[in-house]
Amino acid sequence: MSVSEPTKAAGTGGGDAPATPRRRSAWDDRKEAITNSPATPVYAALLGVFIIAWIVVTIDGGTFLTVSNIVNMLQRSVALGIVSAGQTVAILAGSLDLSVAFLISLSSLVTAEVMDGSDANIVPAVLAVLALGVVVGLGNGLIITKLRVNAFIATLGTALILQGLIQNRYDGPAGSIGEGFEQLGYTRFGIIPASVFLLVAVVALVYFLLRWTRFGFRLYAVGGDEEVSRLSGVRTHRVIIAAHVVCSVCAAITGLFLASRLGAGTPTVGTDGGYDLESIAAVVLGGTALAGGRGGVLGTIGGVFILAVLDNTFNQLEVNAFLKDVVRGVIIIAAVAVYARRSERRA
Amino acid sequence: MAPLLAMKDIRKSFLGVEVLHGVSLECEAGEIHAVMGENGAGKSTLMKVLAGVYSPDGGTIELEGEQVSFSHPVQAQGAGVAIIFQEFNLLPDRTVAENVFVNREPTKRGLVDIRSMEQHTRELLEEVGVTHFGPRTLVRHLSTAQQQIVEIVKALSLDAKLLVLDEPTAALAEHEVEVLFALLRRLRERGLGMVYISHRLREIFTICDKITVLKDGELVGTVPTEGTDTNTLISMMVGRELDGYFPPRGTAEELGDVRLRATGIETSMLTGVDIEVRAGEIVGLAGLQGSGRTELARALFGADPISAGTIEVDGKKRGRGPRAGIGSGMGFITEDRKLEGLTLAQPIRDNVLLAVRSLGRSQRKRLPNTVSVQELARSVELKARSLEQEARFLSGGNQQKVVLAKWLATQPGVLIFDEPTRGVDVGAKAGIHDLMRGLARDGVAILMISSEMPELIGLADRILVMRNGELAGELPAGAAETEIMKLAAAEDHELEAA
Amino acid sequence: MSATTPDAFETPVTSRSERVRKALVGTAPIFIVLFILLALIAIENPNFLEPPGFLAFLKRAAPLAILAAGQYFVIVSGEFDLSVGSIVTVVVVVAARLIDDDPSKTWPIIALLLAIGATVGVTNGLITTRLKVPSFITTLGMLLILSGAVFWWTGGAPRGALPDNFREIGRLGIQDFPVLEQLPWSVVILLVIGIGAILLMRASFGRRLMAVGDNESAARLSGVKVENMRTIAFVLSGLSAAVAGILLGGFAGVSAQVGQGLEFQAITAVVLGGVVLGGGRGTVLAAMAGALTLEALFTLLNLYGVSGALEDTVQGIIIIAAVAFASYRLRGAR
Amino acid sequence: ALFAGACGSDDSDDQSAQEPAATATEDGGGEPQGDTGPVSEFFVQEDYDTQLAQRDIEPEGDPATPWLQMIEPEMADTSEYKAKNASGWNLCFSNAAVDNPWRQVGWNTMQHEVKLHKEIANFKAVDAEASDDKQISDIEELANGNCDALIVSPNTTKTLTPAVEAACEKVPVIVFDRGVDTDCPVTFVHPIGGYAFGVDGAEFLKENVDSGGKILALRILPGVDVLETRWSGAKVQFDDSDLNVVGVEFTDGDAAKTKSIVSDYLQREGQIDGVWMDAGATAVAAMEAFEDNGVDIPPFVGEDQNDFLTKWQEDGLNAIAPTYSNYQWRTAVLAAVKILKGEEVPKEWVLPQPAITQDTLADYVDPNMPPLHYALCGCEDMPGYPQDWGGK
Ligand SMILES: Nc1ncnc2c1ncn2[C@@H]1O[C@H](COP(=O)(O)OP(=O)(O)OP(=O)(O)O)[C@@H](O)[C@H]1O
Ligand SMILES: Nc1ncnc2c1ncn2[C@@H]1O[C@H](COP(=O)(O)OP(=O)(O)OP(=O)(O)O)[C@@H](O)[C@H]1O
Ligand SMILES: [Mg+2]
Ligand SMILES: [Mg+2]
Repeated sequence: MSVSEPTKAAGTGGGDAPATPRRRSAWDDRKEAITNSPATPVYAALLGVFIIAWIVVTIDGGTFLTVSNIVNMLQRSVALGIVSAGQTVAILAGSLDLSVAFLISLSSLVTAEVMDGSDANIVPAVLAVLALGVVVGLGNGLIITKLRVNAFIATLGTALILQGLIQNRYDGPAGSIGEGFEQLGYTRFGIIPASVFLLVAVVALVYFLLRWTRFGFRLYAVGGDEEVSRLSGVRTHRVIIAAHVVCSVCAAITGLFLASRLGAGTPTVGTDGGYDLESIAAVVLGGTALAGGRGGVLGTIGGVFILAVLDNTFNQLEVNAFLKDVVRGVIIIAAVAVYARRSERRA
Repeated sequence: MAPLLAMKDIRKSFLGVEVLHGVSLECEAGEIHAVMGENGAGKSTLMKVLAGVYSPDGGTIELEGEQVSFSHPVQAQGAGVAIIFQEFNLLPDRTVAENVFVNREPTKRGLVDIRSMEQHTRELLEEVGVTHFGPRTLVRHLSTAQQQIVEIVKALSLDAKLLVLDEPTAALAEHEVEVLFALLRRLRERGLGMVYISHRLREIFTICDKITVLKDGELVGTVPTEGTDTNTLISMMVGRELDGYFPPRGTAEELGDVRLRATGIETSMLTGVDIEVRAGEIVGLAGLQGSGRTELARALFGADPISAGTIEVDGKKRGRGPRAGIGSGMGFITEDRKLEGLTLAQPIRDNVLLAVRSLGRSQRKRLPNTVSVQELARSVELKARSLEQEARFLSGGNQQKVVLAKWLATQPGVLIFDEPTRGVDVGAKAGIHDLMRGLARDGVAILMISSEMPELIGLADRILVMRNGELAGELPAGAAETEIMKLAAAEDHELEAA
Repeated sequence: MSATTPDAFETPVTSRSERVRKALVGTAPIFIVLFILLALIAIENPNFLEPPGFLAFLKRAAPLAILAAGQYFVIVSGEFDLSVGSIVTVVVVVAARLIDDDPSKTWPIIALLLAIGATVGVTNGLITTRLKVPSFITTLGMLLILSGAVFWWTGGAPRGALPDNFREIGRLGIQDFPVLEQLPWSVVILLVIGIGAILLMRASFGRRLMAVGDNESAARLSGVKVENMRTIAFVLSGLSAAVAGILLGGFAGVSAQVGQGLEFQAITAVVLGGVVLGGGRGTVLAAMAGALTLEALFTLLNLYGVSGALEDTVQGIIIIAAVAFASYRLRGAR
Repeated sequence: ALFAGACGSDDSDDQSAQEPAATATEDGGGEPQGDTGPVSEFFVQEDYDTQLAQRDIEPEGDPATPWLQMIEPEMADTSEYKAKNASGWNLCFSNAAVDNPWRQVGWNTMQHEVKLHKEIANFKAVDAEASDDKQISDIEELANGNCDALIVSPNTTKTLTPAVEAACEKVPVIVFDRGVDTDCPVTFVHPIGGYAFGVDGAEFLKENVDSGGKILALRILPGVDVLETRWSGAKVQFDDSDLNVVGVEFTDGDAAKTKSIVSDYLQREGQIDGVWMDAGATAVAAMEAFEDNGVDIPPFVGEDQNDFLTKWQEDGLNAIAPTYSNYQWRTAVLAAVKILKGEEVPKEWVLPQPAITQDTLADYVDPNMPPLHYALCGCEDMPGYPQDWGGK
């Protein structure tokens, strides 16, 4: 039989199935998976941006396609990459997290203070920071699910609370980290900075969570349609809470990393980096739907790299920092507009 | 031994309206048990009670002698009861496999075992003979029919003891139905019990062993398929004086000139539909779920674009979009008032005034300044504390009246009703029917989509029947339900034969 | 009442009073909170009760209240506007550079500033409604573009200066006004805009805007031009941001930080007023009351000498509590 | 930090700064006392003493070119950094940010200074947008690039130290404005410093405000060393004075907020007899608060920002403008040039830091320059002045 023939009542759909009936192979599946992946256009875009940047910079007499330059771009992507990976999870659940920036600052401070200059304390410091992440994540998740507070307001509120706690306790860089831990921020294995491996590890972990665990599958389900998921027996609240825990933990890890880079904790490292809105921008730039349920961490990293390439190019061309923001704004809007049109076409 | 399923005088009411007045149903293992009845008879509700979507207000449910009560569909699944809802229940952005196994993802060493998930899904798909989409196809890329199959596969994957199918063939073409039946027979061999809800008589006779008929939430009776014929069945379903009173029909001289004329309407779901409605007449539009009535209505009103054809109101070709429709004097009472009819958080007043307020200055010219919101409310016999009450606090019937008042405020010349009395209790129904006839008397041309046979037969001056997005034929006022059913459910080859 | 206006359908006083009653009930909670806060301030600082003291408060709160009114239109139609803060900055910086202390330029430039606000609004609206970009992203992008563009233009920090006749608007007022001694212009403007907004929301436009936020498809099927309504909402937001900018520039002069974070404060204020994100619920009066409440909260914490840091914490908790309360009431109503 | 300001009026006081406000209000002001809480963690007695001493030392060099003057220089040999070729240099600059008028004027001056040196073939400047992490990456990138010398204006002393140390290995580094916790840079260019700045203002108030007078101290934000030293310096003075510091508040450098805070204090305290500020950016806004409350402007501590000086002159106020010599932006470039020429430079290049007083006001105020111009730009003799600085 051919179920694919669009029946009149059925109207749309079936359109993309081959006209002549034939068995589908695993290859069809793979092909399908690729065309369906929202990450595909992102990397197309990344490639485009990369090539343009290359040409422009070279014309300008700069060096773009050198190992050290590429490595520098990777280095710059680490912090934003890790937060955004977490933010992706929150957004996939149909939520979002505006509190990451302050959590990052707080984490950097906690790291530096607990570590207090000696590598002996690395383990307690890391544990403390991860615990902090879990707590904040639980807080956000519970406020959103149990108190039914819109995620935007909930996390905005948490952000304020965190900011208060930070500024109440710290009036400048505090604590210091051990020599050994500083290596995370500065040493390189060969040419690759250690921190890049951290980024890879986190992304891999999140990717694994989304792709291979039940949590991941349910996350997409809940983000896609909370009611249908509920009817299918998904414990939607748990999923949303878990999503926020993951998001906050990623932010905490970013704090760890930045502490190692700054050699201390600072109350402003998170907000100076604008990681709250930047990470959301990176996620949507990475093709993840702000409404949730569609997208993935690979796309997000693509988005982060796009921003990194832009940054690097602008640095090379010594483009004014403010003009840079203009271009970023335009690119973000344009990208999302394109994705919107694209998903309209396919729906 | 105890039957697989035994439901004993189940009661259920919504917002005070009781829709199941003690219904009982038994189904043996290895049997396909049909449940029939007009729209609103209570079939779906009964099944939702069984599946744990609604909890019954009274009565008991037994599975293999064990008394059970489900507060969540998942519990029902656990107990081996799988249900395919009338409304689709899938995640459009997930793959087929993910939809089939949502919340039951198979795991190996704690990790989701996608291979086996997809493998299992592929096997199931092949079992039901699907070759054109695979486990990784996104559901959003599937046609309604294909989504239907996914639903069934999902239920199969639960290897349930009892499978409930609520109008599974509504959106399926004949050959697809055959595939489905082959599948159901195979399942019956396996000893599965199945409850099968459908409006299509012929299907019932082809595949079902027993038939239970519901009417207005009451059990009419259960009969074996052998020795029962179409007419007995229909009389069981319809066999009562049609809802008692309907307002007297319009007379020939009350008929005015054509106010709505559509020719050769084409959309993704409609093919070459011609239709004419005259001032003073109520034209009924019959058809099965998914036959395209709503699509036609939306196309006529301008809610959906048409790829071909022309629509004239009072002889003037109308522009595109709802605004133009309203401007030219059309109104559209939608099928789903909560989603498309009302702004639930707003007061009655604002709901009633919404359409008028959106009219352009020029368009408002034709409105006499006499009507006040109260008068409108009174004319539709709206029962509400005050006009400032939010629409969401009104009962279904009164909400429908608010929607009606909204359109009356625009003094329409053509009104399209899609399921005007769905979810409206019997009392309110009569009121709405009177109102519609009254409007017709005042020279309004009315097109009424309804799945409720009594309504169509009792109210319409003539009945158009739709099938698969085409007009299947026209019947005079008061045509017998059987004729309508035949036209609506007739399969293509039967037509060729005829 | 003529046939051509929907008021032809409006009904006599009886239910008008009912409507008023409902409006009061709807906005009651925020006003109670506001009143309590004002009382506490008065206790700390008695001369707050005298006209000058209170007017000074209103004067300080005016810009935020005006922003809240603008933000309300957007939120009630079901969208977000994160760009208002940067509009304020743009307005102040542009004014300083273009007028550059030349009083004769003030009024033409003010016209230009309002035009800028409106243009940004239109752009936000069109991108959101026509290109189907979520307004969160549209206005976030716009925020980057505006703040980037304006400082790119001035090279990092504001240049130029604002002449006194520009400053007056946000700084001074109608001198020796009976009883009040001085009635600040910003308070006058606040009142005008406030009343205007309330009337607008009670008029056909407002009701249709509500409908759009409440049930888009129902509104569309009733002939409402959903896209246009939303775009207009963004324009109103942009305009109010421009006005707020003019007032702030007048109040304190040129400053790069002037608009920083105002978008979040405005949204917070609106939400505090019990307006539901997602649209269709809440009154503009309550939204503006929310702004006053926020401002009163800051003042009070200042008076108490509460560490500014903890001030944020308090604010955060209050916001969450307020919204939790609102959504609880919503559920309770069901 | 899009979001930083998102959070209401964040007077980001730390406890230490807050207590006085509380205590002072309790004992209703009145009797002389100046307890302003525990000593700041940033206070270093010996630096304090040196700076106070340096205020009175006559700087070496021609007073006509103060940006070339130096106080107590201990010259260091730089021949090791002498560039191979006499010209075609690549000079690199990692800038913390250009996010306030002071930096904007300085950055402007710096670019003009570079133009004056034909040897500098190209000048590559990267803006860290006030983000430590970005500046660290910038410095790495520049140090690994082909820079002959690297000028760094650190965003934060403590956190930039590791990056600068790393850079020192590769190129001669010149640090100015905020410092770093290492002496690896070839030279560190800076005016006398924060303590001196703070003390100049505090001493002025001690002389001009009657004993027991209420002083309001306005700071921009905590945690930036150059600002912390200013306050902790002033604090020492206030603590052993009979002035009554009724409040220490943070303004975030936001004019509107400054104005609100001052009005609040005027309402709360009835009167304020003197205002100390750690930066003049919002001085005018603070003064307006007095005007708008119909109160005379008391003795005031501002900075060499033109709008402040102009108002001071026009309204004939009693004020002082400590400075944080903006011409250090020139000096940084000049230092780099010397180093690449192998000429010796002071290990620590301490620039003079005059405080503008009533007597010297006339020499500095210039109505033709924009309000946010800094009088100590040291740019008057440069080509393109005054237009390039927005002057008429
Ligand atoms: N291929 C399809 N894609 C999306 N929606 C569909 C499709 N086919 C049908 N529908 C929707 O399913 C519902 C049933 O289809 P349709 O409305 O055509 O049936 P109908 O003739 O109106 O019968 P009823 O009014 O009982 O639903 C409608 O809401 C229609 O919009
Ligand atoms: N959630 C609900 N709220 C209010 N009334 C409802 C609800 N669900 C069903 N009803 C009403 O209960 C009655 C039975 O509805 P039900 O869906 O069971 O009919 P049905 O026999 O399935 O009709 P159909 O053949 O159209 O599916 C109808 O009057 C319907 O309007
Ligand atoms: Mg049903
Ligand atoms: Mg329909």
